[in-house]
Amino acid sequence: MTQLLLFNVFNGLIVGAFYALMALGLSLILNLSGVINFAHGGFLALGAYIAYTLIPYVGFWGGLAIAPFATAAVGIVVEWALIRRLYGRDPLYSLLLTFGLAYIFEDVLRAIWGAQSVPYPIPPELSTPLSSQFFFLTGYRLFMVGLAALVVLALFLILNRTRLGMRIRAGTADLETVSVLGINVRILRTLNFGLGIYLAGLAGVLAAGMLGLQPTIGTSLIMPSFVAIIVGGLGSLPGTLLGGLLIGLAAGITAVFFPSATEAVMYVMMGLVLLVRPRGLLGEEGRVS
Amino acid sequence: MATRMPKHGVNRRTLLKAAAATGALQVAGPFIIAARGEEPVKIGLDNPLTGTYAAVGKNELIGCQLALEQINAKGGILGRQAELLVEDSTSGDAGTAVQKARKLIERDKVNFLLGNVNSALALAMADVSSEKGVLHIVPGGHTDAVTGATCHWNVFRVCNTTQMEANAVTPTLIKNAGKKWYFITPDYAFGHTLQAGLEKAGGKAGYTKVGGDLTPLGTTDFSSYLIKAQAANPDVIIFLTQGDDMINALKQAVQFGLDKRFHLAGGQQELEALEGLPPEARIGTWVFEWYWNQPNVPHVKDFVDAIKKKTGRVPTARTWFGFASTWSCALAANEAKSLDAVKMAKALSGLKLPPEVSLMPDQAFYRVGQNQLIPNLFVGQAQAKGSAPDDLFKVTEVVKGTDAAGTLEETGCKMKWPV
Amino acid sequence: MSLLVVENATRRFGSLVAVDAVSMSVAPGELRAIIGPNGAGKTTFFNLISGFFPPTSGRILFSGTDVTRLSPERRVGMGMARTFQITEIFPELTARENLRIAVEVASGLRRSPWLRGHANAQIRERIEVLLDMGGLTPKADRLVGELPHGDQRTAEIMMALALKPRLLLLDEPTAGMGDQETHDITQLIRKLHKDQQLTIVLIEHDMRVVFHLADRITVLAEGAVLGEGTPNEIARDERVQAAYLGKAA
Amino acid sequence: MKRVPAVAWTGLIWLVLLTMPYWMRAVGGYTELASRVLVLGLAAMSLNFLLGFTGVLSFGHAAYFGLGAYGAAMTIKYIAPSTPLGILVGVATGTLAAMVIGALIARLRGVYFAMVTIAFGQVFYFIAFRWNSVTGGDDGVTGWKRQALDLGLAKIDLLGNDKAFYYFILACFAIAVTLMWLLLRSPFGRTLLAIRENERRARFLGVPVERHIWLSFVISCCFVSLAGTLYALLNNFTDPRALRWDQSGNFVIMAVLGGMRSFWGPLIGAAIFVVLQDYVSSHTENWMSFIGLFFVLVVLFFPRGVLGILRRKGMA
Repeated sequence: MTQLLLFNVFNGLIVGAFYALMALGLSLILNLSGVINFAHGGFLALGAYIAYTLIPYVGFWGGLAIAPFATAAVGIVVEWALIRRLYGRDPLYSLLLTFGLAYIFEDVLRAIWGAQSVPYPIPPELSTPLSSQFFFLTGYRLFMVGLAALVVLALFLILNRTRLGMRIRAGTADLETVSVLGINVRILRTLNFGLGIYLAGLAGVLAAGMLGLQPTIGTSLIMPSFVAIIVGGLGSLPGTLLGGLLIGLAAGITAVFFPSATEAVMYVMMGLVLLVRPRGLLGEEGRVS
Repeated sequence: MATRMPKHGVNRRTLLKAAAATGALQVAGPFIIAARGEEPVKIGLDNPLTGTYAAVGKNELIGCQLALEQINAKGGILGRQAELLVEDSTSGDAGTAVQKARKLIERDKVNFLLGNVNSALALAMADVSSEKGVLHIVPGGHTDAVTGATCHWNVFRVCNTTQMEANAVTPTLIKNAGKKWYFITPDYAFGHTLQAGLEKAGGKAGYTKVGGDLTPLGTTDFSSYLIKAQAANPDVIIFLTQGDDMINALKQAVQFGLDKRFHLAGGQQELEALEGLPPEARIGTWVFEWYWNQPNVPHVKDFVDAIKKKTGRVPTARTWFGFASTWSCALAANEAKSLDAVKMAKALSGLKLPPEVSLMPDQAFYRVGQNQLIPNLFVGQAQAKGSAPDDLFKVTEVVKGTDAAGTLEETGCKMKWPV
Repeated sequence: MSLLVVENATRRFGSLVAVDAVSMSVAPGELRAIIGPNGAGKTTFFNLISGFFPPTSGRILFSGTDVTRLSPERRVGMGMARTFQITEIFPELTARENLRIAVEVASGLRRSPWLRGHANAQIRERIEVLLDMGGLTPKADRLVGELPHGDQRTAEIMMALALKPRLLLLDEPTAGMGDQETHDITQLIRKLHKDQQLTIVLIEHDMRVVFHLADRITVLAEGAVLGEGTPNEIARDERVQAAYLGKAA
Repeated sequence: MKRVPAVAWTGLIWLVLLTMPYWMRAVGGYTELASRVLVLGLAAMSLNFLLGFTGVLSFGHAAYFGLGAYGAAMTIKYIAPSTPLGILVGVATGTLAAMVIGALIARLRGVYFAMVTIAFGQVFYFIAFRWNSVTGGDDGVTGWKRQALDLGLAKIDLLGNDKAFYYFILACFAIAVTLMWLLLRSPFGRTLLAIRENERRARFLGVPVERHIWLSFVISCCFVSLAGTLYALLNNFTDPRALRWDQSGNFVIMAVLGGMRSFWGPLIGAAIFVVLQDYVSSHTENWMSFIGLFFVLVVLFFPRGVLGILRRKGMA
């Protein structure tokens, strides 16, 4: 039982790290551009498929390095060609647009790579358990958590230490002032979108090593990411990170006692948070309305 | 080709056509057919092409298409050309599946209805087809009820019941893997009945159930179930999950090194799933409902070659389901010398599939009183590499369907024919 | 007894103190103007009175009742109505529809799923009276968002009046207006004050308007009260002149 | 001056709806398609009560649609084989859930409201999907059928007779739509309009905005769950897909496509969407790309919807 609990706590953290990666990307875009990106799951799958295609030529590590950037590039094109036109309009429209994009993504991925799951190799040095006592601690799982942590750390460093990051943060807080200061908001939003999609692509590459890679791989991850953002608080990236980890953990622990409620528990958390603190755990006041 | 749906992709013309006035083309449809003179015999396929079951649905479609070409090359159905109308039922949306079934029956006036991979949708479609009295063949929906408790005179099924699969695999499972079983069962009708079937068959062979978990359909992370399974210390962990769930579960079990400590095995296994697994996870004892590598069985090689020519890949059990279903339509009509559904159903009931359709050592037949096809079942081991690149399964025993099918009473089917 | 009493109202935003222990009391029938340089906290103060947000500390009494924590809609129900610096109307509806909504809500019909003929007639009559008072009758069927700025502002005031308020709060009623429009609005306010004995508190930048209309003036600077008195007293107050009028001049 | 055409349009719409089963076949349709247009049209119009006439975007209406469907299906299967009872229980279930969820979210606005409605919608999806022993899980609720309507004097066969069932749906549709129309023309409806137009003004006219948004949400969900019950009856089946978020998205696109600001717009949008989907998905397996592309095109080029465009040109 202890082992089970221990494992599930660890497992919850892994899952939470995934949610957080996805949710951070979503949150970046939502905060600066006011767009809920329904196509995020599609970008995730795209990242995984790009890596899958590249691996025979550049190896697992090459795929891991290149695919997220390639995904981000596609994201930037999409933003530039479509989403940009909807800034400043009712959020309804960007919602519907990305919703439509999600449909297109799923279909195009299926047309290119087929509906069937494809085998996605991970390096043998990562694919074995570390010890037979803690057999669930595979190298790959530890690697995933480590990398996710590293990336999140890097993200926060970028946001806090670089010029681009500070502009993104400033833009999130007060877009008008930023544009008055002579910063090109359009380019800022495009780059920010690319950054968000990079995270989605990375999450995809990592997910494919653990899950079967097929066109709908992203759909099961997008809703938890929404919940992570709501629980953590709109407008707060640390909140999103916290929200992701929390719901991952909660789901992990619930899996021990009441497996069929694994998903339900995060929605219950969301309900409680909304009841007690409508703006989310670390959300800013006034963002809600 | 007489198939309504283009086989692949979107070319620009299709795009323009579809974007153009929707009504106009629909109006035009019937007139074109009428102008050609004699109306073709229509077979409507209402099966998933998108979503979870898209891959297997597509394979069934390919089998249907091949059968259709052969049927037309051999003179069609009752001397008329046969036409396949394809509708995407989606993988789980009953609303769409039912709507498409009604569309095929009511508007397109199909003579035969085929589908569905998803058992629940197959049942929903069976309601429609029996209400309208259209001959309906279910290629690949496994839940026992289709030819069991809710059987209909007009509904036939090609793939096996879960009980048949369980009966076929159990002796080998106990011989290879041992008697202490732990179940990882997907939480929907298929999983429930497959587990019940295995428990029933295992009970006769003296198995012990040391535990089990119902996993929600679409579970991505099986680790918490696996950790419980290993704690129960079984001889064998039985995976009854299918498709992507199967891939996720096995992939993770092997990553955890459980394959080195326990046997990993199960009931139904499909080539589609083995192809999606990394080589090291292609392990365990399973039952296949049809397998392409049957060197000594006549006609199989022709079939495999024909499919390879179409798709570049070997046929799977799904391809064969589609193939046999479509051929069954032609056989029923030609046998009954009529397109009347009751006459055709009577003709099909008890009919033996000819060797070039049956494609297995013993000729498969539709059992009277249940409308269930009784074929051979292929029990064996999954393998990382075989004689050929697509040879991922080693058949160790071919089980006779009659041995696996149980008695008619056991199926619970009480067939009522229209008076 | 005073209609409106504010006691030591303070509002902080983080470390910024926008309104700092302001007290004020307004007598029934009085027209009070609040003036002060930009950033003096005038609008924040208005928001505290009307319930847009609650004060960090202090109390607000309206006709003897403590309304400090009440929602804006409850305060409206007690007879407080306000307009905004940037006109808040229903731009995609006609002037008549704008007023109809206000009148119906004021008549307690906001949740009513039906309207009887008798009530309907009364409502129509009231709408016509208000349209006429604001001089909007000829434009009543045009979308209010398409009307000139002055008419939009008038419509907003008329909607506030439809509520039959005991206290009317006007936030810079002449902001962004030309001379003629400013004059018209000023006349309208004057008329409301004189003819209907309506208690009005207004924020205004235009000193001509303030000195023309106000019974008393409160001067805010940096969130605190700098002075209060009749227009004459304020005009002579040296501190006010130094801090505000001097700068303005 | 616009009054006459408006009446004419309404008359035309009713005429089309009343005669639809008789010419559907001639234009390549089928009765089931007509019924589907009506049911989804009702759902889109109900959504638009909230979206178009209160200005609040819910992206989770499929949840209440699905609850209606499950309520009806499970009542007929387990409690009593009665179509009207199924409808009543279905509507009550959806409405009750909306009352609870609505109370939690009425304070939220804009994108945030949309996001929370999606997430809450998924709660019900997961309940339906995972709580196998009660809801049948992914297999859905099968093994029941809509029942004949017993009017005392006569029994109407809704099951075997497509047309009879169509007119049954039309009757429910007519009642619901008339109620919505009356509500929107009442002082209450104008209060909602006020919230859509300018929430701040509405509040400072003394409107308790949250309570009205809650009311509008509940009313909208009540009608959408009615549509859900009819949907279940139409299929003689219900499954978790009926309450998943992509269904919600479809309702929204129907409303936008037809024109959110007009009463009948969503029905037109539903008709176009249903027919288009039916047509495209029969002609290419890549229909999802077309539907997705369709979303993109509508958003970029027809944000005001079909009726919005017609109105601009002074035709309606």
